[in-house]
Amino acid sequence: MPFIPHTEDDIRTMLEAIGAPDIDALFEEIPANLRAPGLPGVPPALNEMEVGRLMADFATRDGRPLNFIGAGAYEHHIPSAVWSIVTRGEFYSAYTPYQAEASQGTLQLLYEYQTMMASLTALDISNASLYDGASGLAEACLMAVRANRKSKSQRILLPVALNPTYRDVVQVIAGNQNIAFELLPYDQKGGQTLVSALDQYTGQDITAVALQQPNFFGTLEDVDAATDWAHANNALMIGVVNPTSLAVLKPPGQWGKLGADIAIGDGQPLGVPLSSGGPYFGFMATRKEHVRQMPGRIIGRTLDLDGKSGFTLTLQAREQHIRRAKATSNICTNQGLLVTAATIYMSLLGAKGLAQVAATSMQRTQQLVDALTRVPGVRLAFDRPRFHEAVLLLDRPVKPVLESLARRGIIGGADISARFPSLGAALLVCATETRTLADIDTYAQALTETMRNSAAAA
Amino acid sequence: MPFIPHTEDDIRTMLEAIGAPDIDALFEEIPANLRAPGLPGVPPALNEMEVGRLMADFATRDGRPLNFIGAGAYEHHIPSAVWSIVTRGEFYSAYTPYQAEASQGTLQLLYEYQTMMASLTALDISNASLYDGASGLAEACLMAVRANRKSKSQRILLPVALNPTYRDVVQVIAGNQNIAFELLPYDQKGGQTLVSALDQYTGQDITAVALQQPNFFGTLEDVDAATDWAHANNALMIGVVNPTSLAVLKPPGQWGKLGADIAIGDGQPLGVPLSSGGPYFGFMATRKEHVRQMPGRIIGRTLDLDGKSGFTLTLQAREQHIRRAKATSNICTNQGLLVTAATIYMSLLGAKGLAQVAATSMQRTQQLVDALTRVPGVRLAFDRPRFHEAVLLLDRPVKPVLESLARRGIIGGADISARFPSLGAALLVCATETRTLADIDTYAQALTETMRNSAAAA
Amino acid sequence: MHEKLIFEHSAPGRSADAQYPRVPVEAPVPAALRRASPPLLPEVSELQAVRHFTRLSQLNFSIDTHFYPLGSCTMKYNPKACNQYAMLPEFINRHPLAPESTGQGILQILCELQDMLKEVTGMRGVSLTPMAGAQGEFAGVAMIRAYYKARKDFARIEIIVPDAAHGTNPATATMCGCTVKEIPTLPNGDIDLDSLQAAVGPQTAGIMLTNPSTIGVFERHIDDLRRIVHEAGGLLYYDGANLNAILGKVRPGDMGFDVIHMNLHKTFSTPHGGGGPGSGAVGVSERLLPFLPVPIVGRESDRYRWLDEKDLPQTIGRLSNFMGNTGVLLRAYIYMRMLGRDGMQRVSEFATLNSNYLAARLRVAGFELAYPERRASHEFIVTLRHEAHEWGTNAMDFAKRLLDYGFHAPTTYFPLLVPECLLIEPTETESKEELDAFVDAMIAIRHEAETEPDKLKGAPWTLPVRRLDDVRAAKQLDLTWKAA
Amino acid sequence: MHEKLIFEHSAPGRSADAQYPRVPVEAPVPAALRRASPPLLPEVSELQAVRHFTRLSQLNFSIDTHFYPLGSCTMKYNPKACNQYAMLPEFINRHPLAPESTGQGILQILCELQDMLKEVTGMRGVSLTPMAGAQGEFAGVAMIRAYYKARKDFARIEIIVPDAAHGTNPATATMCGCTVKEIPTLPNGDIDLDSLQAAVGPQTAGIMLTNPSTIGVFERHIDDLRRIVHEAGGLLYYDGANLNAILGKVRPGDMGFDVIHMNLHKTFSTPHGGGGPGSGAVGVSERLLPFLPVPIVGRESDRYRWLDEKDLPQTIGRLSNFMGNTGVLLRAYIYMRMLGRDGMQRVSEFATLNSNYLAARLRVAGFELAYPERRASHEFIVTLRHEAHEWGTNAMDFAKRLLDYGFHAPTTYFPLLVPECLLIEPTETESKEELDAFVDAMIAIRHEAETEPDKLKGAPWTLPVRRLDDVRAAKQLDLTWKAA
Ligand SMILES: Cc1ncc(COP(=O)(O)O)c(C=O)c1O
Ligand SMILES: Cc1ncc(COP(=O)(O)O)c(C=O)c1O
Repeated sequence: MPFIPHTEDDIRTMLEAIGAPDIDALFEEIPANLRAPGLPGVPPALNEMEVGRLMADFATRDGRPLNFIGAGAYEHHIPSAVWSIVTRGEFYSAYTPYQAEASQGTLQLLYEYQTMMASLTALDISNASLYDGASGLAEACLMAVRANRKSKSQRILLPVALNPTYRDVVQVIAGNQNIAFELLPYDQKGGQTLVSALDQYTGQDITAVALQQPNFFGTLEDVDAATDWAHANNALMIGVVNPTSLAVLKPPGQWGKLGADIAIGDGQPLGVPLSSGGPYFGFMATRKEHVRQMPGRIIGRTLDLDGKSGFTLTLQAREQHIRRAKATSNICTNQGLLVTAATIYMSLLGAKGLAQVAATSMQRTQQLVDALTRVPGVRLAFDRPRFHEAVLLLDRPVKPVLESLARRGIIGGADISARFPSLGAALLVCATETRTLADIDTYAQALTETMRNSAAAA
Repeated sequence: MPFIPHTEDDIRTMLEAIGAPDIDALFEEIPANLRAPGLPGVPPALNEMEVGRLMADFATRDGRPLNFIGAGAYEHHIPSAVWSIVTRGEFYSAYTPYQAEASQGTLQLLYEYQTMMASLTALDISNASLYDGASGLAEACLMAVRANRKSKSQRILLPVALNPTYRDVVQVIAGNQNIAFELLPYDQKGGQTLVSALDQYTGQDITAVALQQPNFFGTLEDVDAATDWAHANNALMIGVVNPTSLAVLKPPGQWGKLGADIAIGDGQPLGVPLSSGGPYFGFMATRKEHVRQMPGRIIGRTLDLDGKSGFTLTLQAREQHIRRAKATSNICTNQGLLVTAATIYMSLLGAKGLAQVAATSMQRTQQLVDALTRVPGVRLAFDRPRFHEAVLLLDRPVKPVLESLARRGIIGGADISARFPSLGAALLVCATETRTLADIDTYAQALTETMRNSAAAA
Repeated sequence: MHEKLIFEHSAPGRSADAQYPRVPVEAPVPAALRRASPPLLPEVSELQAVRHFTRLSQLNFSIDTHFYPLGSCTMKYNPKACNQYAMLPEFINRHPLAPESTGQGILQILCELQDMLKEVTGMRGVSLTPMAGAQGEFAGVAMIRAYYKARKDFARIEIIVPDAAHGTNPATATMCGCTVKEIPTLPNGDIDLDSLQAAVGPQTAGIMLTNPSTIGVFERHIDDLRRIVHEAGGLLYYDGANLNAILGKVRPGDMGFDVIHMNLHKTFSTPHGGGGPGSGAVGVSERLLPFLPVPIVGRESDRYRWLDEKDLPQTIGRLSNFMGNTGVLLRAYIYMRMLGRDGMQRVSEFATLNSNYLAARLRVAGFELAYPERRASHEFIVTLRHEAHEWGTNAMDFAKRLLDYGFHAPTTYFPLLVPECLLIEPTETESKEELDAFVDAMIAIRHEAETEPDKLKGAPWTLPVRRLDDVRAAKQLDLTWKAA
Repeated sequence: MHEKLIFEHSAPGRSADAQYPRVPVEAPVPAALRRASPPLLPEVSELQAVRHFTRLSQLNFSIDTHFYPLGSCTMKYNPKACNQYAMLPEFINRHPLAPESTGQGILQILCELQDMLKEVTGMRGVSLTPMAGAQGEFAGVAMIRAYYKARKDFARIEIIVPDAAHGTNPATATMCGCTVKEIPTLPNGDIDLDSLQAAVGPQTAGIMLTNPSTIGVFERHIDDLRRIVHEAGGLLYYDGANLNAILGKVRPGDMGFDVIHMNLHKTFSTPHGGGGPGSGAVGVSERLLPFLPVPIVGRESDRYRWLDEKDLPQTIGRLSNFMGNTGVLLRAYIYMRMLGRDGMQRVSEFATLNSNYLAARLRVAGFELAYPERRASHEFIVTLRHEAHEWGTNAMDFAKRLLDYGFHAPTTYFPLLVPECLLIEPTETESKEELDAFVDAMIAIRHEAETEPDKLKGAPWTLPVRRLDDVRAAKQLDLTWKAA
């Protein structure tokens, strides 16, 4: 029996010890009328060899196209060491470290992670992860409502230039708690959020302002001005950040005069593969004074009976296990294994390596933009400094172009025209350090041909 | 500096401690006229990302064709658990277990391996591995010369139906020590070695006889008669065996009345991937009385200072470290990691699983033979019972047929016509449990078309 | 064994140089937006990192190294094949927004997974996007709320939970803007239906139930319970964290539940990873179908595509930036295909056999079961109140001492209604020998409790650290390392 | 930590059923050839196997967990990338006999590896087939023999080896049908050239030399030595196990060696796997080119193919069933590409720096270096004869006590000519901190030796077992487990 070790003898002896005639008797408390007749709709078992072949066939069907999408998930080089350690049984098959003494490996690693994230964001403390960046922003909004005692309004300002799915998710998760989200427009020329749009709120009760740096278009925001506005208006500042970018960009803790209050983001760029969409992880950092409002697990260093230092889950009184209906969040299982990957990744890259990844990605994206905007029918949407993404505007609908590129083995970018109709045929592209100049050339050539052919056809 | 942890500070402090002005001074004992001007012929460094891309490109170029070759290396299903454990750093990056107390993991595993191999071959003891099956047979021949005190001739009989490369390797390795190898012919109809050919040697001083079961053609040999002949003539019997087959075939230790004296073979089928030719491992088992003549490492169980049992390298006095010019062999580094794989593999499959693998492979090969011999121009060479390989005879040269199949993504078998000219256009094919009926069908159809087209072309 | 912090291995200027682009590039960031000083990340060599994290890993207990009978957590063997095949390069390098035409393989897998989960739960529709059990709960309660909003029944904002419920249940209700009403469990382990009857009303949105409950028994009066809630106009939520107990034996859909979340990282054996990731797929009955969170995979003849807000205009919406924890879903899919229909039934059979056997043996050995007259489900509760009372050795002491014996401790002090409790879930993948060894350890520890209670109170003795001071951890917060 | 034998976890009828074809098939074997009773393989579940072998692994010291300064073994970091990319499905699923047209990728890799090894060694031709250092030696000596046979100089069957030589050198010579003549090392570490001069003659086939030798110093009179051997008509064999010491600094070919084997599993960092696999690629000068073992990769314009007996009719032939340990070669290739030309030079520089630093510090700490007036190469020798004489604590005691301190022991009692020796090879991948910690441990142990010698003699104390009785192991042979 796959994965079940019982021999006939075992079964007999065990039933005897229980005093049950057969295994079926163990289910006798289930009302007879409810007993299921098995699971005929589930296919019969395959052995590992068969399932391996099946999965390989599925995978082969999908192939390995050359990717130029970012849009919230970034293809970076992941050192082999990362996943070879992450998948060690001791990390992979352990539970949440409830028994601290038997989980010092995971706990120490998480403490190291918290230290790294706090430093990367330039804030005091970090939790041990949330589900992802989008739901993390929702948690940040809920946290801001709890933490900003000066505000009663539950009004939070979000930029239009925020990842639109983040906005969707925030609405779904925080929306049930009567939080009102209002939108800050962006500059049509530069792509940056209009800080001047905050003026209309000056003097009003605003709970928090969020800004994404770089924003969804890849454009760099004027985070200092926004942060100062927020603090001047008793609002908390939430920074939504790409962790790679923090190696070169001013960290949230240093935005404006006082620094942002909460930093959140998706940790995927730190050693987590694209994985068809997940699992990734959300990170969150904040100031010391908000620690009791922060959702998610937190690891603390303490002493053991012999006075030796060790690590343990702490501040559990905020969490659902203990606090139940009054918990800071319902989150329980988080994304521990991905944090394990990120911690190893950051240890391998260090500040220097991460800065090189960031800078090289910026350079590559610039090269990509240069190459693609030379293609007739393609121009750049925004002229402000950006990180490693850019919006291109096509002279025709994006989708057929992307389909045509896909047939050539190229994933040409994210079609964002539906989400930003005012932009027209907008394509969000990204090139990280993993894309070579040859890759960029391949894309540019394919795009040239695609545009030529579809123009010819039109 | 890749893989080097030294900071500038470190270097300075270290040179001071040494009392050397710079690193170059450490090489001052090398005569100046011999100093190399660096390594201009080696390409500049790539980072891991670049080398990963390069390797992926090489790999993609080679693809993943459907394989029907055996000929000494067999494509079996390998449970995922095997290599996920084998590549754990503690196994992967340890040295030969010279410090027993710090190597109990490897040592206990090897002791378990020895137990499994002894049982699989039905002999008393096993060593901890040799390089591969071919060189293992050479070692077995040298060992037979040492072990057979009754024989002075250094004459060893090898079958023509032995894997021809094994014969080559034996000649190369044992040939320098004046051992004479004589050949036993095979039956042209059945493919089995003619035991009757031994008659001419009756009464002569023969050191050893080797027989491969199944033989290179896949045919099953009459091992009992050969073994009894050997013992009746004071020769040692060496069994060259496929370990998978031992789940269903009579093991060497039970051949004839007394059993073979030495069993050797290639352990690759036990959880080791084809790997483009290696690393595999050779296994060797023998009777207790020959233990001091056996080459290679041997692990023994013993007691520690507290009387607790533990494992250690033993009988090292036979080995080159101590015995030097008089050692049983020069082998030092062996194939430990592959043995690790095999031990986990055998533990997962157990006797029942291994028998299922063997029996299913036999069945699949029979189905393959049935399907391919229905193709016009293809017939079966030998009519005797076989294990999981068969020789097919084509009505035209084999090589172009294989090339044509390769273009269709099929590796159609091993062309053995050059090594066995008397057979004509001979193709050795194999289907293990990993080949499905659909695979066999794919092959049969491709072969039909290939034969039709090349016939048409002729 | 002690391992320094990674920062203590650090030295300025050291790094794993093979891991990033070599050619120095200056990031063209405007001065005002530039980072002034580098973050405090470790500066270590590749070997130092590998050695550090490998050594850290060895400080953990895990399924791959220890029996781990953590109740409510279903710590069973995670087949290595699930990881290997989920990590195929095509899957892990695929961008989630790549055109559907380039992802038919993975879409088919996810679609088949949806179908299998429907079959397993008896529900009509499934969405795979929730990223853990608690997010599945959120989706479930949000759907209940959306359902009532669509019916303009705005009064229904109360969620009933039994006192034995997992903490995520009430916490989720709150997050969804509901209020929580707790109802008690009877001494026999069933829910107090009178209290339930008294609790329901026009304000009732629904009840959240685990069945078998977290006290390890099957709610026998589920039919009555369902009737009470449905007649009051409420919906039934099934917390499917414990599906391991009933796979193929009884289906939440057949019991009349309207919505369920499933912890794929428990029943379907994706690993827990020292704290996640999980997956909390949700299933719904007919009436909640329109509200399922998106995206969902749809099949149109032989093509697969994502269904989104356009296809499900009433959807509660999105819970993650893409489509949930795909990698976890792949692992669950592989596991389910390897089990097949018979294997899935065996899961609940042998999980239940192991649980009842362990309970029977511990009872004979003198331990008190919390619900001795009931069949255990896949887990059961031992109460150590006598041991605590007589010898001063409480559940935590037993738990810590078990670590010394080489066993991970069962869940302690949950559910809260049973004093000094150990919630023990052996799972189906453990052998009788392992269970027997656990019983032997429990007996030995009980003997120690009587004769040398300090052995328990000082435990653990043999782990990397002795018992840790949780109070100090919370009082003298030390959450990040600072250079000395 | 103790782990039972896998057989002790076994129970009749148990198995990891997902791992083999389910449909029972009867093997159609004639009765006379059929196996009568099944072999004694374990019957365990997949979890039991995984847990057992995972736990076993944790009982090992390894590079990934410990500093491992085992002299002559070059235990440096094995980059994880080498394993990951060598295990790409296309490489590991490729059958070695598949047509060359389907293997141009891997053939190109091997061809480039041959070229890089030629550059590194300064030799004219390279064959990758030998499967370990000792088999490389075999190939080398066999080529020497073939060379003389081809010249009909049948008298040359004597191989000279210094007394410091690795045991495989004389053992190999014997296997090749040669006789062995040993020559002494001078107190200053150089070879006694007078003895060499006296030893050579018309019977001399060659000399086998490691340079730097296994005593960790560079043979300064290598020019004279070469002249003596060549003038006597013999050839020079370079044992390239210690290439880590000289990479990019001096090339065996330039020193005048005729043949070399390289331990790719040392210098080029393929892992040692707890005992292998290795790779003992051989390089030769012009005159031995025709004798290289086959197969070798040849390039013809842009196609690669295997060269075999037909291409090299004078080849010594084949040493393995296919083409050697390809997987090891892939790892070496990846490693070399990641180092590049500069990285390779740094290997020898920092290996030598670490070695000299460690030697200097130990000397200051009061340890006696065997060759104090010499520069250390990548390794060096400490002799503990004083410690043994004064306190009765010998090299083995120090070695075992080091294990308690968390360090793998250096090589002990090799080379045999230095009494109570520790041959210490730190390698370039270890940090100064690690070396300093090792020195601290050595100092502490030395103090123990003086004050509490039993701490050493009873060591190790903290490992899974205390010191093992090797004599008993050899006398009361227990080589396989038998059911009780
Ligand atoms: C009964 C029960 N419900 C809900 C949950 C929450 O699931 P998750 O931790 O995946 O959010 C758990 C697990 O912790 C549980 O045991
Ligand atoms: C100096 C020297 N020569 C030869 C060898 C033999 O190499 P291998 O163990 O790979 O056969 C070794 C390693 O053990 C060695 O250190």
